[in-house]
Amino acid sequence: QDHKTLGIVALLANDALNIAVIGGATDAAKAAGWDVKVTDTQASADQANAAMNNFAAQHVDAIFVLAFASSSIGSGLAAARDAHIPVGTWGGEIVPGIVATTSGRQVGDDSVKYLLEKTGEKANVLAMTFHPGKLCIDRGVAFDEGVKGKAGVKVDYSEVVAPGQVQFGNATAAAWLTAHPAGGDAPLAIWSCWDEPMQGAVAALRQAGRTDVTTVSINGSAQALQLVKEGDMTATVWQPAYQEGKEVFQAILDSMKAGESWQPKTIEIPGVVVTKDNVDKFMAEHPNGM
Amino acid sequence: MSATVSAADAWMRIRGLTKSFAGERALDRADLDIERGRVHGLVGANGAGKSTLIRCLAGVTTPDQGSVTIAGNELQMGSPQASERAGLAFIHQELNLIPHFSALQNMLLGAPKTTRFGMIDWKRSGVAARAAAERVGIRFPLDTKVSELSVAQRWLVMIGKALTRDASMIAMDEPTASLSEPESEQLFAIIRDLAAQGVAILYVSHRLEEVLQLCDRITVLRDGRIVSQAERGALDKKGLVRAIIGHAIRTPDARDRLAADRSRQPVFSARSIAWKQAVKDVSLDLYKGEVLALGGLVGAGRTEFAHLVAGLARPEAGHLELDGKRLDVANPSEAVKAGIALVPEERRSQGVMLQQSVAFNINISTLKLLRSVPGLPFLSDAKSRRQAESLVAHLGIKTPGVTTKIAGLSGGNQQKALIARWLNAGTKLLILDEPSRGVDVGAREEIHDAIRALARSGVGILVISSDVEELTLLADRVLVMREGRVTGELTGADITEARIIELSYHDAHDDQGEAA
Amino acid sequence: MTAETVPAAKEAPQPRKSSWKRTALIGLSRYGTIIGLLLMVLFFSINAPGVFLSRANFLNILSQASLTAIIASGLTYTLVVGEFDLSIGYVASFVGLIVTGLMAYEGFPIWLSIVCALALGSGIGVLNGLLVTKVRINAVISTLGIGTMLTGIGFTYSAFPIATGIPRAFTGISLGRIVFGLPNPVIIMVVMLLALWTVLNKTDIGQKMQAVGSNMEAARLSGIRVDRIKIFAFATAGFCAALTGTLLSSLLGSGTLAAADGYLLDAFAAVFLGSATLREGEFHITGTLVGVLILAVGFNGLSIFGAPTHFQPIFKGGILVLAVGMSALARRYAASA
Amino acid sequence: MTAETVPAAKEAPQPRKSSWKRTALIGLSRYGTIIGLLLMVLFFSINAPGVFLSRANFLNILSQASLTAIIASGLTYTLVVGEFDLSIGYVASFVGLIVTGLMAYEGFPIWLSIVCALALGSGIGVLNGLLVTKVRINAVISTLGIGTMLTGIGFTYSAFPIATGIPRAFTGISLGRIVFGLPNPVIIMVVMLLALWTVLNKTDIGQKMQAVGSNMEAARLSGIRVDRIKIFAFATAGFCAALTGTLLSSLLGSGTLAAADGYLLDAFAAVFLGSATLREGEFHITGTLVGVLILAVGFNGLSIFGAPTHFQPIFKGGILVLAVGMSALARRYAASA
Ligand SMILES: Nc1ncnc2c1ncn2[C@@H]1O[C@H](COP(=O)(O)OP(=O)(O)OP(=O)(O)O)[C@@H](O)[C@H]1O
Ligand SMILES: Nc1ncnc2c1ncn2[C@@H]1O[C@H](COP(=O)(O)OP(=O)(O)OP(=O)(O)O)[C@@H](O)[C@H]1O
Ligand SMILES: [Mg+2]
Ligand SMILES: [Mg+2]
Repeated sequence: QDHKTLGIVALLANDALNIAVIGGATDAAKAAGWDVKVTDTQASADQANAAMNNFAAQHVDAIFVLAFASSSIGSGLAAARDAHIPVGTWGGEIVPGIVATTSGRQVGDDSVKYLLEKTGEKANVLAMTFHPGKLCIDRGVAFDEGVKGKAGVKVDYSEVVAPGQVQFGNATAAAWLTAHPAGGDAPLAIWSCWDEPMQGAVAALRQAGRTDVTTVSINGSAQALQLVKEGDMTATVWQPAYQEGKEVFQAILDSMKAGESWQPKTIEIPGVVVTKDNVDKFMAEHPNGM
Repeated sequence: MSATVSAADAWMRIRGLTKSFAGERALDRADLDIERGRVHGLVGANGAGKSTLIRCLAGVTTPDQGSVTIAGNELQMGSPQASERAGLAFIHQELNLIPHFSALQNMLLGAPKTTRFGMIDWKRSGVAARAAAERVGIRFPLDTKVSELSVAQRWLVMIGKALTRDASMIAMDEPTASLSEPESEQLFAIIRDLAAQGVAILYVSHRLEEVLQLCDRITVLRDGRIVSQAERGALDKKGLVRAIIGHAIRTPDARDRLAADRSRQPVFSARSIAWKQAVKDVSLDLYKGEVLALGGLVGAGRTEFAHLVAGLARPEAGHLELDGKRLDVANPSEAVKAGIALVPEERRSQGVMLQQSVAFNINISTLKLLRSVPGLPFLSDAKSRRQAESLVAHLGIKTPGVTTKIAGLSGGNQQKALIARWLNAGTKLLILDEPSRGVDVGAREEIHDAIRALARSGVGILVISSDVEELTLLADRVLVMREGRVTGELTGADITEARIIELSYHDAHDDQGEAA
Repeated sequence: MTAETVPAAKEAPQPRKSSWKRTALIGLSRYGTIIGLLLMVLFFSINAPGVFLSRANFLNILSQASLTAIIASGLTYTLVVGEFDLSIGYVASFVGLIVTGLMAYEGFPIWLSIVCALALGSGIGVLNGLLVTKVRINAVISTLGIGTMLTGIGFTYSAFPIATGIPRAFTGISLGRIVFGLPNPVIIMVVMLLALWTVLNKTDIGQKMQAVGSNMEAARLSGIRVDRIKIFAFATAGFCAALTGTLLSSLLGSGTLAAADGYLLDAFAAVFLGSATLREGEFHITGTLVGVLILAVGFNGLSIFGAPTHFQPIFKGGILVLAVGMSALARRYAASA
Repeated sequence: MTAETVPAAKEAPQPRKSSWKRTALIGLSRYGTIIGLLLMVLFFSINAPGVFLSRANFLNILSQASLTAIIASGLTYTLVVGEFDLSIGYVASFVGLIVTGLMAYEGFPIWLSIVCALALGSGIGVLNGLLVTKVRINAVISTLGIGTMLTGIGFTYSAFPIATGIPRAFTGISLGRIVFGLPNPVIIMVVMLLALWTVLNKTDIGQKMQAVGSNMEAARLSGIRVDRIKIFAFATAGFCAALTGTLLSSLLGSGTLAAADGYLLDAFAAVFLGSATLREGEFHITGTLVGVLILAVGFNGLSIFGAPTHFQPIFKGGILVLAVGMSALARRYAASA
């Protein structure tokens, strides 16, 4: 076969952000005349390693892994290295065998910065974190650093349960809102590592008829944009996932050209904080969130 | 088959009914006529096809071939609803009640009267059920949960259920297997009464005496075929047995009973055993070589006593001795280790492991003997097979092979396999609770032979049976229990049906027919 | 058939030695889960009186509980007939997606979309039922298989969440408070549970379901069409899952892939918690409701307390084991007392 | 009127009418899943000969199957004794985290960490067993409860992945190929499955397990200590889960929260697929292995084909229903043939 093949290992193939990354990488690869194969791992690291091994066994020409920590794909990386297949990751970190990656820190930093702008340095915040996922770990670290040393900011952490993240966000926020009635001494805010738990939280706000809470999450999914547009949600930090997918593939191509001289690189594309002010313009520019 | 005694225009005409299971004919071109107002007996060895015939009529088994017409109308096969609509009611062989439903709910199951919106009209539907309960002699409140009833009481509920159906035919598959004398008598009265009112009765039983006594006509099935039909009085018991199993059996009319040698130490003794309301101050001694039987009405506490001995429950008072040594068993495992084994009353639920092979069922209590190397837990297939085969041969268990699933064996042969389980297990005391329930005459005789042989070989044997005839045939000595107490002991020539029944009612004249 | 219950069968009932202790133990075994629920409510009320013990919060808890209660009650039906449904979470997610798609892509009016959604859910339930009864595939396999397939089909239908083009009034369904100022989902839950309870306990088909579940062979011999009854139970489970999925979409204002997958485990936990209530080891609607409330109150109370995040699962697991364990132990001691 | 007796009809048993069709149907019902597996292999081999049909890819499939096969075999044990274990996935995740923690934080040598990990898993299994047999909590509740608690405890232990401070040699365990050039996990799987198969089929305790599973009451009366046998089965399930968790951590090169949670559903699917193999409705190690291989071959083949992602769940669900449905239908027709 004269076609080259890119193997993509998706964290969750039905997640909007994954879809955008896959879309970016796929479009770039197609443009370069490559074939693309996608494997869904249903967020299982074991499946991710299996998928990488499968790709290695098929001698694909490059592998692109989404949202798994580089420390979680040890055997997959080893198999790729043995087969001399370059690996790019999205939201991983640079370890031997990886030619390019993106960072999840940037959007995390943006989100917490914006949140504190809205509430000021004195606030009660509900933070919904998620540690099994690499992306969320990075964003969570960004959040922690953003609020560190701010004595006025009191954070209640809540670890999201998935599957069931939407429900979880709903139930958690509902209870937290009860414990934090409107008209308290400090502004209230909810931060979520990604949009889905926030969707549940926003529903809880609506159920309780509350409008006094700043809500900020990350991803910029279609629902989140819609919620921002309708004024139910304060902001979502759009991650330029499509662009990231494209650029990681480009980096892989470059690395193949460069050969031995290639320096692994971390791609950082700033996100966009989408609020009511810029949502219409943003949605016009990015239909489907891409 | 040549023309039978029936008229051509019989009420129900069964023609050419054939059913195979996994290629094996269970019912082979059976023709049978049934008249209203008559009691039709259906007999045959285990596996002869009696229940299959009844299940075909009930629509729960679909025959491969054959037809049934009722008063000229063809009955739709394989539909329980069609059978019910045709006025057929059934008492099936296995207890089929919903344990956590009340007796009333069970009696109405499948045909409750409903009001609008499908709501159940308990009041209205209760009337018929209460009348039926009255008739069967149910004395307990109908809102009692079935799980709280004794086995005999459950059968009364089953019978009552069939009676609530306003049926033109009732088929009864071994209804008396779990009943004792008084309940059976009451059932016979009901049957005669129903027949007098024009209901047809199809009656299946292994208790040939009652079949001869009750039925207007007897049909004998063998290997799925109808081999003989006779009107009342045309057959005696010997003839019936011959028709069922193809040859006569030895009748142990003048058999010697072993007199216990009371000078020697008993193999097993119970001293003033008591437990809850069920067992009160029971003491007994069992001597080497004898078959000791416990008689009495259903619910007399015999099964409970057996459970106490076998470690399923702990006596609240009294103690047990085995070979003169005091025994305290906390669970069945300890009892088995000490040498006490129980062949339980409920063969299906407590005895056989149905999906497993004959060999598995036989070997399960003697796994230690079957190891390849003593001390290591690995089993030798050869040893397992050899032990199973030798026991199968020893007890004359009829099976295609020891690897056959035990579910494929007849009840009698399953029962023999359960006895075989204990033959190599170092058993000192073997308790057999209702060893021939649901077992045909031929197999019963073989089981009795096996039990006697075991007793003579030195194993202490304690038999519990509600079948008075069986007690007289098998026992060297009979203890009769009533309401948890031993009310009398019979030995030698005293062991007669009359004496046993008399003792069963001992000082209980005012509440005969009590079910519990 | 354990000895725990007094054999009412005896003709002349001997006065049963009923000690105070035994009565207490029986009570504990029957009402253990309910007592656990009340203790939890009491504990949180004492320790967070202003916040936990308020009308608003109680409505809040009920709202949270309502979706789980509906889906869990459907699951209860399948367990009553002795089967199993692992597809409910996937069905809810799938239907929740489709119902928004019907509005957003097909332009169906709200009522028609909901009718289609509920019909779809019931249809999937019927399919499950047919696979289990007619093809005789073990329920674990068939419902897991169908559920897994639905995930893929949902993805094919719309890889992207459906958020635009959904009428505002659809969202209003779950946000409104039409009756007595109670949130609509609570009203819907009450109506559904009453209906399911009545069917199960007061109608012919309910009796038949219970009969099928406790002794299928006996039920068959009593002329009950076992297969139909089971299919009915699966269809009900599908219907309930579809209702939960629809309400969830309404609550979120969008159709999201996999949004309701998490209901599966919660529903199972609730139903089995409930089966330790009142009657041993039987599944029933009342018990399921108690189970759902235990989980909802626990979650709510702990969140209000701001308990450390890892505490939620520890508590949730603990309450399952403790509430049922307490009942079970009490039952054992009552039997031997 | 005299009795009219027909002479004994069959002295010599009639030769069994075994038609060709019947034999085929029985074969299909027994070997349906295996046939399904072979057809899949055939299909992929024909359509992707170079890639699918290679030693490397077969080893690859076996490697991937090995972890699921181990945990599913443990689950098989609990199903053989008539119980259930919903905690296995959580146990594997938890133990996988702890084993890396022991090396990274406590500085334990590799062998000791693994011994502790396996002991921990078995201990959790024993706890499950005790709750089920002694406290008599329904296995669904107790194992779900314990599993949920483990999630929280794991989070407390380390919310972040444990990736640094793990000896390179630990990763080598699952990456190495010590015997015959086969990946170590494959060797470990073969050894484990052989051991579990032997215990189940060739030893005292295995026979007792089967007895307990087929008729608990009868087993008790045969002198078997039912509780101990069940606890043993749960302990084995815990051990296998711990082994899978440990191997997973070695494969990943890190300890990650919830990494092995997904094994639960896969293991269930595999075990129930397997129970339709050879013997009807019985759980056994051979069947489980077939089930695991079906899932692994399917996953591998589809990804080689580059089937669209949504196709993977549709295929997976479809194969479950089809493989088992085919066996079930064949069984029905064979019975009535
Ligand atoms: N569902 C079934 N599947 C396979 N074989 C069956 C089934 N039901 C009955 N058989 C077989 O059909 C034959 C006839 O059985 P049936 O139950 O009719 O005998 P029976 O005369 O009622 O015996 P018994 O006196 O023991 O009740 C037996 O060989 C039995 O094993
Ligand atoms: N767990 C129990 N607790 C209290 N009483 C019980 C219990 N089980 C049974 N009984 C009662 O003990 C009495 C004896 O019943 P049992 O079944 O032992 O009699 P049996 O003589 O063995 O009769 P069968 O011939 O039916 O075996 C019955 O009245 C029964 O209701
Ligand atoms: Mg019969
Ligand atoms: Mg008895």
